[in-house]
Amino acid sequence: MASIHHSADNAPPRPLLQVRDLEVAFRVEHGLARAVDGVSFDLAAGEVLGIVGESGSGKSVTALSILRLIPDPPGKISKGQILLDDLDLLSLTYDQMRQIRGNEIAMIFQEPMTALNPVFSIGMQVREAVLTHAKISKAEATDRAVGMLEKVGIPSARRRLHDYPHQFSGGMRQRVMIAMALVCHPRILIADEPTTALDVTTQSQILDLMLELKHHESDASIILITHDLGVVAETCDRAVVMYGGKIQEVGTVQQIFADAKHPYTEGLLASLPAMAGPRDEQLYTIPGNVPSIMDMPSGCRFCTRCEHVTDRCRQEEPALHEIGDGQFVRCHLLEPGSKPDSG
Amino acid sequence: MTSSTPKTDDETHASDHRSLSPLQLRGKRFRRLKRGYYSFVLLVSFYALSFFLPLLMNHRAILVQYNGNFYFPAMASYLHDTFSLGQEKVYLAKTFDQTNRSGRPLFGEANYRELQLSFAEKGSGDFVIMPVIPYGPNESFLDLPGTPPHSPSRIHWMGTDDRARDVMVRLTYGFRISITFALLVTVVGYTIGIVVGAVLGYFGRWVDIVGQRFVEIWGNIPFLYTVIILASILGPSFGLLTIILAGFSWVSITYYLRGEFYREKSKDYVAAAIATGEGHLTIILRHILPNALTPIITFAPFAIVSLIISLVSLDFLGYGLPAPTPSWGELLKQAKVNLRVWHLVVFPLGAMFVTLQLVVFIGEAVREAFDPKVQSRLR
Amino acid sequence: MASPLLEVKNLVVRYAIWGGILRHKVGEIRAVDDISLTIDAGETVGLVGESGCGKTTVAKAICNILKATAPGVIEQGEVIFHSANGPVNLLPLGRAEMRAHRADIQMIFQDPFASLNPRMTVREIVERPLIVHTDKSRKARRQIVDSLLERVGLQPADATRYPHEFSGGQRQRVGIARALSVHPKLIIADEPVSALDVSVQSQVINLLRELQSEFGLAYLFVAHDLSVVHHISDRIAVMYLGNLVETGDSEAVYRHPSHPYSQALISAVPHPVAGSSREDRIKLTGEIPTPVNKPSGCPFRTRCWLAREECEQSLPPLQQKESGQLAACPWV
Amino acid sequence: MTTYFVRRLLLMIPTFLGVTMIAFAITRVVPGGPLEREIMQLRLGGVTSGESGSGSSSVFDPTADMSSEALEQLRKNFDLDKPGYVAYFLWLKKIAVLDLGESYLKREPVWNLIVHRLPISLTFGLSGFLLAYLISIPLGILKALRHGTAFDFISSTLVFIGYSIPGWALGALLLVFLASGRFYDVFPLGNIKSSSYDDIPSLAKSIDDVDNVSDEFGTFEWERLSFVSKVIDRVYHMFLPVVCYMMSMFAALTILTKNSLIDNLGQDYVRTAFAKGISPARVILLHTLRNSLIPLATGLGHAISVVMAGSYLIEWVFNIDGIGYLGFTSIQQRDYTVVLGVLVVNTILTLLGNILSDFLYAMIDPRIRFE
Repeated sequence: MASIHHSADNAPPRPLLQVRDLEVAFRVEHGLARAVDGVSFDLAAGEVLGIVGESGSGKSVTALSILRLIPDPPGKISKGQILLDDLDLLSLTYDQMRQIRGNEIAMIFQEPMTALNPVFSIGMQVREAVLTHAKISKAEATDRAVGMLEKVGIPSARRRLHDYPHQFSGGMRQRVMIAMALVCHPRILIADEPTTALDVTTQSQILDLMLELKHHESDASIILITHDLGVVAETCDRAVVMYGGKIQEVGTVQQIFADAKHPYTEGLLASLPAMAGPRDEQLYTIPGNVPSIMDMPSGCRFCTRCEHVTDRCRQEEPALHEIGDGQFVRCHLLEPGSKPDSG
Repeated sequence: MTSSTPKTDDETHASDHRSLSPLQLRGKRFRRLKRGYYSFVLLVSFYALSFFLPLLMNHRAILVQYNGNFYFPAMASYLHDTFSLGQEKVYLAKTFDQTNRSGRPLFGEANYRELQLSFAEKGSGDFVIMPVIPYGPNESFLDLPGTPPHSPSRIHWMGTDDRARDVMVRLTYGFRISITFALLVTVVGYTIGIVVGAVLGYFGRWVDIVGQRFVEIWGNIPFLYTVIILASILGPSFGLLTIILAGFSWVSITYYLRGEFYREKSKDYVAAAIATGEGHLTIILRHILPNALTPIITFAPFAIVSLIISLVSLDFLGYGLPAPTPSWGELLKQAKVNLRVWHLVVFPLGAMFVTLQLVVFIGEAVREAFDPKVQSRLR
Repeated sequence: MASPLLEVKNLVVRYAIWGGILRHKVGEIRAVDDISLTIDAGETVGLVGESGCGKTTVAKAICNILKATAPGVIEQGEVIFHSANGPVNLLPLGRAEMRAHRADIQMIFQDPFASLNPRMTVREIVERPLIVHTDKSRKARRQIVDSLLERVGLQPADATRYPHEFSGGQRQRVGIARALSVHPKLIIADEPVSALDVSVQSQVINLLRELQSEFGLAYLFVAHDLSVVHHISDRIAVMYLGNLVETGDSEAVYRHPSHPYSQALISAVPHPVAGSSREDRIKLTGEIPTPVNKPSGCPFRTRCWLAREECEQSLPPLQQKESGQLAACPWV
Repeated sequence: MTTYFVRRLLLMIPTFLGVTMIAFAITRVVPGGPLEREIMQLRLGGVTSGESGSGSSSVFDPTADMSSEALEQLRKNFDLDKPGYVAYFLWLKKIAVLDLGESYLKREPVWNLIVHRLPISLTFGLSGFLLAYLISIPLGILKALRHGTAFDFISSTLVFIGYSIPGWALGALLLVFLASGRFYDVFPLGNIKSSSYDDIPSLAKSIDDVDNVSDEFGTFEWERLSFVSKVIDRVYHMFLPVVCYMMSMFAALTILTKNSLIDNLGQDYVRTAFAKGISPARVILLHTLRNSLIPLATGLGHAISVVMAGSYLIEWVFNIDGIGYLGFTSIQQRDYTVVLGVLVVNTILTLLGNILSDFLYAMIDPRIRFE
């Protein structure tokens, strides 16, 4: 298995987080659904990594697996390694894992309304995150919570400690979530569709906030899970494109958005109504629908919708291989020696 | 559409190609829940079988051959009593020239058990085929030794009650009555509840505000008081009890249905129906109602349980079905007078327990089939 | 210029807020505040805004389903539909009178899960409008449904299936087939693609455009995604907190937004191109106020970098701007 | 929130009026009421004093041979000479000053009858309710956490039994086996305390001897028992009925707890809590349980109405002279002032219970509190 390293030029000696051959299966009534199938990627310190994909691509499951938050049953991490420095998170005891959660790696979620407990004040919820990992007094924890809430832009934070989640707007709730995640200064922040439930202008504010905090505060790494290619393009350093539980393409944002190689990535980008492009043209479309996780095609996962499909694609699963400069693609047509059709 | 966590609900991944409606899918899931499904099969079979009770447990013979003629006394009285069919209600003793032991002609209805014995003694080729258990539900065995209630014995497996009637036979007949009663009340009560709930939930606004007040008033009238008062005045009868209980049981359904209608009404498929120009009645009946029935269906088995309990309770208090109707509660009422007669408590309660247990199993399975609680453990 | 098909004139929609011991009216929300729009036959008008700005309310008011779905709503103004028999104001029409125009104005909804009745087969869903508005035979309806399904990219065999057996994109196609079944002149599409996967979005957008030229449809395309709206619309109207802040030709509004809010909104859209950065974005401060505590005067003034004292006084009227569009801000 | 509760309190009024109006109407229109009873008594009095009466006709019309003046006087006594609504308002006026009238049979103010019995009913009912909560909530939590395990399966058997045996029926069964003497004689057949020295349990006898608890005439005086003995005696008498009250709520409450907890365990905020690194115990007992308590708290407010509605059967089985028993016997005897009095008290308690439910709901769920 080829390991996927960070772009060669500025690669730090050792990535902060290495995901190796991760496999997550869910037991459903008709069998086993492999939601994530052999996913490997690295995250460097200080990097913002985007994991992008459509529904059912396995991007959220990948994110949850890193913190071992896959509900079991019905799900199970069946294979793989998740290395934080040298520590394999999957081999930790439960109590050791708890020390990682929220402390080393924190997570924020898509829907800030349901992700916050409706019956506890936000002050209690942020403070709880502090007290779980730091041996300090309640008063100190409260001070830290206030400090963090101020940093994420909650006006008159101390006064609002006793307010409940429903008293905040969507954007403010997501700020509270971010404060709660960052209050222990984690090294990695996993953001699972953090702006999907928010309006465009609010999304912009939240993304700015995340980048700003990363930059000035803890210089943590961020894994940003999203389906919005635009968000990836302007916030991430590198991106992982997932489809059908597998990584299809990995590269820097420059590589992915200026020089995408995988037919799926290409198609996805082409099907967006272009900002600059002419209005009256037909949009490019990827034919067909996203296959259900229960009936993934054999061979290449994308073969049912790919324009360049060959018999080999239908039978044989292509491997993820480097096509140069840290860009990896899972496609037979781009393998060394095979001649790609003109796209 | 953004969460990539796979849905574990099989409704989204129906793997077989035959299209199943949501209800059919749930039916399929119900059949997979063995305990509930077999309880359902068992209960339905018992209930179906109970309509043949007059041929299984009766003091009247199934078939009598006498002087070359065939008689069907059990069938005749069953048809006559239940469906008003046929002419003969009972065959008199003189039809078979039955005499008592001293040889005098017997008056009144024929005694088929005796007749069977005397035919056998005579050996004339006439015969009597008795039901498996040759006792009637309202038949008093006054010739048994001792005073009633008699303890369980080899002849009367569950003993007799205070009028020397066979407990087992009365319990079995009581089963049919209890289930029939509960089903009838459920159907009537549900119909009222669905109509009221649908109207309140669909039209909302002042209809709802005013309607809810009335429902609340109705719901706060203590049902037992009313039942007892009305039953003692109008004279207890199966029909009256059904109407009264149905009149009270609809209230809780109304709340469920009102809530469902409120929720469903706000969904876009209803907006689509309105935008199509559908009428109120079509929207209520065709569009919303099929989607609003889930909580009611899951609730139904438990409603039946509570109705059977209500009937037993009323009989126990003495305000239930009119007197010689075989009833579980009536046996318990007898036991209350003398608690040492254990078989009048244990067997009726056992019958009720087994029946309700089956219904509860069905209810749990229905609930599970309609709302599978995927218990996922997060740690 | 083409003839107007639908004119919305000074539409106001208010929701009453009930409260107090006696549940009397203690206030009201102006969900839609004096909005005027024209949709010509065969054209697409895009209505853009963020959640809670009242764009869906406008869509539902035009279809005259607001009163039937939301309690305590008060509508003012006119929604004039130019039917074959001349113009008619739809707003005051009752259920029965409205039915005559329902076939001409159909709706497509945002959530493909909630907008199809889960207990009906696709055939039943698509043929309901035919049953209500035509007296076609069962067989004729069957043929229409089959051909419609094929037209929107489904199989006739799908007619016997239930919505839960389809993916989001396929469901949205069913919704489109339903809207098309009675040959409408105008389709109100309320966020028709925002719940769909990226790779399916473009399929549906293309389908909507094809159908438009094929059947001469006019669309009111309600969405929050500016790039999609720009792509499909001839003209765009931008809403903020119940007010129309800018309206004009799609290109003009998109390329040269006049109103500060339009500028911010367009600036906030992330571009899926290499090298796009967040640096030169307009950074708005503060949150969108809720309609309950809507600011006086210009609703955008609390977040506007051009705001001055006059903005508190009154709502600026729509004014003609250089690039051709109308914008409700005197300072640009 | 205050306005909300004021509103709720005001809404009690129409409901209360509606309920009492219907009940009042029933007592007026049905035959066999107090008037007939009074007349029968007068007539019976006549018969015993030797006058000849034409008995046969009286069965159908007890008023047949009454003088019209006497009849009129009687009707006046019961306000039957006035139109229904006038009589209702007269009755309502008295209710407003807590005058519930006088029992026809017991010749005692209804208020006294109720005040005397209400504490008895509430003691039994609420202890049963408390016990049910103490058992069902932990059991429900355990079942939710061990969903699908052997423990869940086995404890479900208990729940199923609880569903299919009503409390009073269990009472009858327990009495047969544990109190009737046919099998065992461990518990008393009824009442709430011993009425003679022989009745009290042997444990209490070992503490107090007969001389200490009798007055100078040798009559047993319960009050003279030592505190410990009193407690033992109370427990001894209350045990079986309280178990029955408990059982009548046990199944539904356990399943409610379990389902509600499972529902909440699947919520997003649980995932957030785990992502923070909080211990599972804290997530479940603090985060999830607080949310799961919402339906349970609602049930707590309805406790009173549950106790009231279920009480007559259990009270009847165990011969407890509580308010349910009073109501039941009054209906049997057509003692309508008592029936209406019990109804008034029940309705008010039920409606207050509903408001208490709302209040508890609001206490637990801040979303309601700030509405």
